Amino acid sequence: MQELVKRASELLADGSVARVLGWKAGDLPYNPEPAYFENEEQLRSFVYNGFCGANLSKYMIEASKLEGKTLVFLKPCDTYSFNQLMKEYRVDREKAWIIGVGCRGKLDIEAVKRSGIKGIESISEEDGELKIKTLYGDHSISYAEAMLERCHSCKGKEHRVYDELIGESEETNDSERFAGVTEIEAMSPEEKFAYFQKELSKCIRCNACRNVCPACSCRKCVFDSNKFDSAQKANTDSFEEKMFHIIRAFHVAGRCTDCGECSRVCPEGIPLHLFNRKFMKDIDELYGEFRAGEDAETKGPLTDFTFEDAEPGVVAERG
Amino acid sequence: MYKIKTENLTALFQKIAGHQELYLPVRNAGQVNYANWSDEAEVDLNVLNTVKSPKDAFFPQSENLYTCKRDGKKITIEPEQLKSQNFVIFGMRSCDLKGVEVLDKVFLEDPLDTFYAARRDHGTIVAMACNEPEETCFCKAFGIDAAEPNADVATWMAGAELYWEPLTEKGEALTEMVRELLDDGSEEAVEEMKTNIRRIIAKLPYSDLSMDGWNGEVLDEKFNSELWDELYKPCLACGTCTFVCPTCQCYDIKDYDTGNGVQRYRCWDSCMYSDFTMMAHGNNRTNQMQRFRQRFMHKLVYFPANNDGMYSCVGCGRCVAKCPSSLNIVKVVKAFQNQGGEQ
Amino acid sequence: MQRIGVFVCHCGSNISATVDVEKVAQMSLLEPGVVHAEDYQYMCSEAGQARITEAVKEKKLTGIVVCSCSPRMHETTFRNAAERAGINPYMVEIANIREHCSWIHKNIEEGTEKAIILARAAIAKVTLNAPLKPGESRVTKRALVIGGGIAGIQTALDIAEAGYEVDIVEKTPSIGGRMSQLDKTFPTLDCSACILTPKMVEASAHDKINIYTYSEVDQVSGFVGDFTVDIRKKARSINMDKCTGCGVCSEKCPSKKISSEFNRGLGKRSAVYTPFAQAIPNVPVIDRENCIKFKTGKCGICEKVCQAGAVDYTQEDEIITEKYGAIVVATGFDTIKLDDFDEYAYNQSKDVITSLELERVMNAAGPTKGHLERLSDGKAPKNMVFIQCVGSRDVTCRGKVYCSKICCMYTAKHAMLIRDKYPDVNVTVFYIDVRTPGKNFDEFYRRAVEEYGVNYVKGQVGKVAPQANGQLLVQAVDLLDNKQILMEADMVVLATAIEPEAGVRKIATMLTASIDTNNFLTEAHPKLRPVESPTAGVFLSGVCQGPKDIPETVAQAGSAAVKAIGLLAKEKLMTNPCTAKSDELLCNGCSTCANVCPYGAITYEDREVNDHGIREVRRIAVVNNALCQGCGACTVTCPSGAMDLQGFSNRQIIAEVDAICR
Amino acid sequence: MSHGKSQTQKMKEITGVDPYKCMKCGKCSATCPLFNEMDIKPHQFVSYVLNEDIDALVNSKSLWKCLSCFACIERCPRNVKPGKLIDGARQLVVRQRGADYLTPEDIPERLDPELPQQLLVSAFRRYRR
Amino acid sequence: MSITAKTEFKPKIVAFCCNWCSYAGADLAGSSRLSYPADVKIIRVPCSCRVNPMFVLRAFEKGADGVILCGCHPGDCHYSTGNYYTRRRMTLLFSMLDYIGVEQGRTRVEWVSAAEGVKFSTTMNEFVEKIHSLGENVRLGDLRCRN
Repeated sequence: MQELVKRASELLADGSVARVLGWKAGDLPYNPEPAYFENEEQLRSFVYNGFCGANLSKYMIEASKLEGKTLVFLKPCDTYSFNQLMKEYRVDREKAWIIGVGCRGKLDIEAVKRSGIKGIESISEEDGELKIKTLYGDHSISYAEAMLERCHSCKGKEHRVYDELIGESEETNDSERFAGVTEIEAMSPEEKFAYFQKELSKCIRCNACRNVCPACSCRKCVFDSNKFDSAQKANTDSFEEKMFHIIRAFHVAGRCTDCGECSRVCPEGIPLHLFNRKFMKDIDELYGEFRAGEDAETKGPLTDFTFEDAEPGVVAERG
Repeated sequence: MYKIKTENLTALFQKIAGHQELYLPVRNAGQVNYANWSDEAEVDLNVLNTVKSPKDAFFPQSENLYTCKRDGKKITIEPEQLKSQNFVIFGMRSCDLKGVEVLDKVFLEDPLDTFYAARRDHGTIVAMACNEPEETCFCKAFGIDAAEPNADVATWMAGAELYWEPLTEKGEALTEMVRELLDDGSEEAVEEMKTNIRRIIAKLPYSDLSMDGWNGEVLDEKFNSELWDELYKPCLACGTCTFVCPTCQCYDIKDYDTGNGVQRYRCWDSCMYSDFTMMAHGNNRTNQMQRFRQRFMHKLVYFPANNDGMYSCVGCGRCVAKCPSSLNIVKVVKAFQNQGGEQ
Repeated sequence: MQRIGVFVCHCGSNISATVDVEKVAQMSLLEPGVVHAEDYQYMCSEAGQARITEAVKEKKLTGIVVCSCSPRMHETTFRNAAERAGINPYMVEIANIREHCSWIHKNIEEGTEKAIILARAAIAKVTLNAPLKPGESRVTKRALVIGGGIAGIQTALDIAEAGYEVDIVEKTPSIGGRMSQLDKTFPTLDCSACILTPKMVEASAHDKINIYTYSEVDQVSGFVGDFTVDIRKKARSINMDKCTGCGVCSEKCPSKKISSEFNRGLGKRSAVYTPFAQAIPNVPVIDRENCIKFKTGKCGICEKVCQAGAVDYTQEDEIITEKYGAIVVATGFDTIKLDDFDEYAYNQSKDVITSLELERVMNAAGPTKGHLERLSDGKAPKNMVFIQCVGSRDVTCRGKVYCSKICCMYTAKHAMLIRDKYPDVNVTVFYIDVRTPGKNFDEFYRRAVEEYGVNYVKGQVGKVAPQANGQLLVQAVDLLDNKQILMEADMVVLATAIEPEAGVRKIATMLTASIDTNNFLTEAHPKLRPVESPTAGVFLSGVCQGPKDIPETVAQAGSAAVKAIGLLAKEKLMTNPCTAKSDELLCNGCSTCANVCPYGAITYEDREVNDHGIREVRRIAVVNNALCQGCGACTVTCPSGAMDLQGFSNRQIIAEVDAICR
Repeated sequence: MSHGKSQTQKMKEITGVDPYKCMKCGKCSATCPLFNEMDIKPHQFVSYVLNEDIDALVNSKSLWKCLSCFACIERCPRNVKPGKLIDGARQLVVRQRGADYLTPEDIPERLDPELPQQLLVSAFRRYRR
Repeated sequence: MSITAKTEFKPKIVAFCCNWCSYAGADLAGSSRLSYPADVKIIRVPCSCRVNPMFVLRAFEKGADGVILCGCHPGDCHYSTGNYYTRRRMTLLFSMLDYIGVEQGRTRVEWVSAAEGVKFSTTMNEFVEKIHSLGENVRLGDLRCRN
């Protein structure tokens, strides 16, 4: 972390960048927030630890409008989002100074709390174990167990776009990316319906999934505008939950980099990545392997076609 | 003071639900929220904060106001029926109770919100003391006592027993209804609980949070502070904080075209949304900083200014736990404090 | 609020037999916005239309719904009627209650109910209609033809004959193209040069035709009727105005060992050269890569010998910018590379040649002066083998999946010519199928077999192996005899697959004309618009669109010319008003819409917008109404809904959906 | 016939050959070094599969004449790859001789320390397909 | 004994037809008097690629029991490439609907040329039959539209 601060200070000092986009220490052991730093003084509160899960790519949309370059710290998987945003002309590469930071999986405080740990006072790490002091006694949980869902299907340790790299990364992939999707696909229609009904009925339409999503970068979302008579502020009917999540997933299909931010931020813990990964799996199977954000050039699968594409009837044929 | 063995709680719920609707914290797909009790419902009284606050019971996220029906060129209007059945809401915490008090200030003042008033009239609140407060709690800063839930009925969970104390007429009535399931309980056990709870609260990381400098008089100073320009930056403009908040009360009124008519309904709005208070001419808050500022100014300055110093934050800590960018009201309060310190 | 009139047609009894038309009118009156409804015997008749115009005036209608036959039948009729009545023609919607209702349903209750719903949907749509006005754009009365082969020459001549200016851009030093390399042409066996040269001369002499040889298209912008094209005239190093074409420079040039492109590498040329004797213009170019003067700074002989003083080493590339109303692509073809087909030993033996090389060998002006001889030792061949489908109909990565179409016929031609001129040479043709559709084509092929004794064997050749004695051992199969054949040949001729000229992809990209996986330009419709590209104002001539022979090429050249003339003859272009439109406040500028636009109608501008008080410069999609054909692909790909289609807007379609599902 | 059908199906599964892709150009036969030794010629293999007469293929001389030089596979312009059919027919024979499949459990008892690893892998591949 | 009259299920079916092929195919079915159930109502769109997944969901929201899209055969699109995009979009959308438990048969894409009046009619007959077998759409509608 000190290395990051040192490099950021250097670049600020020599005028290479006008500001730094990173994470600022929080007031609890696990709540650092995305923040801008403009001088060394401010950088004192800079932090980079296991809880810096936030993907800063999307902030670069606004940062691209500012004067001068912005130094941004991107983890390997965040760089996919940056590439995709570049492809869509939403961020300006010229305005970004990308330092690829090392990542060995990011932590999910919800995962910690799910294990029954509450009243957290401090968290430290020893040999792949998180040692947690709480008001109600000491606990420990393995690092892997406390990782965000997305880190279990890590895209790898390679940064797809950067100016310089600092730190080592580890691949934390320990489960099959499409396992969750496959499991649902194997259900009967009734079970599928019940599963999603149950999950989606929790949705409070806070739009956190949408607003955090680097692919949902529309200036005005269709669900906020009257273009389709589609403005909704609440899921007044259970149909509206489905409508919102299907359309959202469809709009990001072929553009979603599987950064997992939607599932990370959902206050109701809805596994939203299951929607996006369904499209990814279908795209991979029907149109060939595709990973959005691997580069900033390749045509997306929904703006492309081949003469031999499968017919929509394939859905029924697959059973 | 009464008590009931926790193993008999199901019988208690069954009994209540036999007479009235019963809302209580239920675990569904991994998350606990207030929901209607049923035999299958997985009740979870251990969870401190439900994801959504229980304000839904009185001020639902969306509710119909009236329905217009079209028959040819004839239009008829049917107003929505007000709540007319009694119901019980079980398990509210002190902070959420205070939240209802805040809502009362808004909806029960003139002009009276009849939908809200009807629900308040028909609702009996059974509250629970918080025996295991968490690091996100800061109710103490608002003078709330998590050990002393002040509702129609107050309860304390102590080991294998739930202590039960009716505090109001409604509470007495409910107690009467379930009397056969209750045993007499001693005050001492409860007092010990209370001490214990207060001891933990004193140790919480936010226990020394001070609200000094936040009141109705500091409007201009706070409103014009340059700090907002920094504070809002990580905000994603989602509505999580407002939708999990027990005191946020803003709503929007919308029409839904059913094909044969229109349903006019209201639903929660969020000051974080770009179309919040959007009017024909446009919007008087044009950027996220202004919307962000609105939320905190409302809770800590405007509301106390109009309500004898009562804040419209109750320190439940939901926004602390749920903000995707880890922003929250505590960080805002502290930021202003630190700034004050530096000056 | 609209004031809508609903007009229900009986269509004699075609509709009224299964639809209670009166009831449809009555029920329509109950819909919001409808202020008038009536039914009539024949709405499309003079009297019927008059009722519409009257009602418009009397009831001050702003929108019209006609419940009648298919809009494909009478939409225009009713739009014209509306216009006569003084309202915008696009304020008319048709409910198809004949083809889609009365004709397919027998039960009158069912029919009536459905007709009411269809009317309701049309009413819901027209409520949201907005007046639309076709745009106008001007037409530059000048055409550009890219490619100076027979296709380009013919197209240019036809356009010029109609009185319009035409420019031909040809990348080689002379026009003439592939046809100028051919010796004889099938099925008449007349000499290629004899029929091509007059056309070349005619084109160069035509006062409406301007030829840019040794030139390439650099950049294209604009749209149908108004293209702007940059043409790069490469430095020729010879002043075209001064040169007399005497040829002394080529004669004296000391650098003479350069492989001749025109002779497919079988002959040599000098560094300053005209590709062939009849070249037009008859002005040489200096091939700077091989010129001693350019390589070393010494020499300069050509300048010294040129009496006209035309040699100019300082010439530079020149960019000419010109405006055109129409562009015809006639870029032609080349044969594929045979490097991957090592079984035919093309790279190992000089005596294995392609058919195009054989053309040069057979040509009196070619490397062997027209004598059929082996290129390795100059001996006259005794046994010749022709192999068909070399790289054609081949799905592997080596070849092309399509049939090259011309090979069967030219091979028959070659076989016949050889047997005619050298009766003692045995000719064997290995084929998979012989394809001879075309006037006098099969007769021609049969003559080769029956009159000239060409030996046709059904079966592919597996291998051609050069022997120590200079012979070529051909291993093949006779599928009809079910025997493997091993035979010695003196020469082997490969009917090599043809493919579009290499530069065509770049040109297609500049023109936003679509191109298929084989690099052939795509036609707007495979049956009904075969010479138009989907990009308005761009037409296709010759093999760039697909394999074809000379008569077909000339025919297509003519029809491409007619299409271009049809365009140039217009003073102004009326554009379809149902085009896409981007809402600048919603547009993200993400370019997704441009990716799916088949017409290249969407471009992006950095534009200052005022978004409810926020002023900023944003990248915004802009639709060119002259190019947009209104398919709507962009509207669905746009996530924010910024892109909408006029006349079929999101809200209009949703209103129809709602009305039907009500 | 049903026997033929299932055999054909099996053949297609094993080889992945789609006989409908063949355009009957004869390149395979033209290119085959053992053409004259064969009773069923390479270009005919495809027809036998099309006609669901796998037995004839299995009982043919060609089956054991083929050198597996794969020239026909290499040169086939339609990706039909007739040589694979021979390979497939041979496997059918192998499988018919019982011991249809080799299972991982069989390996230890057959294991000879001298056996090259590669042989095991390829045998496994072949008998498990 | 009381008999409750069970109202006959009358499905609501929305058919989006492209102007150039399928709408004309439907016209041909009409002029050839090839009948299909009146439950099918056609909406004309310029190209099948104009059909937004939002329209399909909207139809279900408002009470449709089935939605079918018809366009030119691949390769015959009036706009050359429109239906190729449709094909991908709808394949993914239908797969998603299947994934969340909506019955597969409620959505369909069929390519119908202007000459295929018979195909249009058979397709519609089949589709209506399928919807009958599936019954009313209860999984993907907005209840507010039911009264």
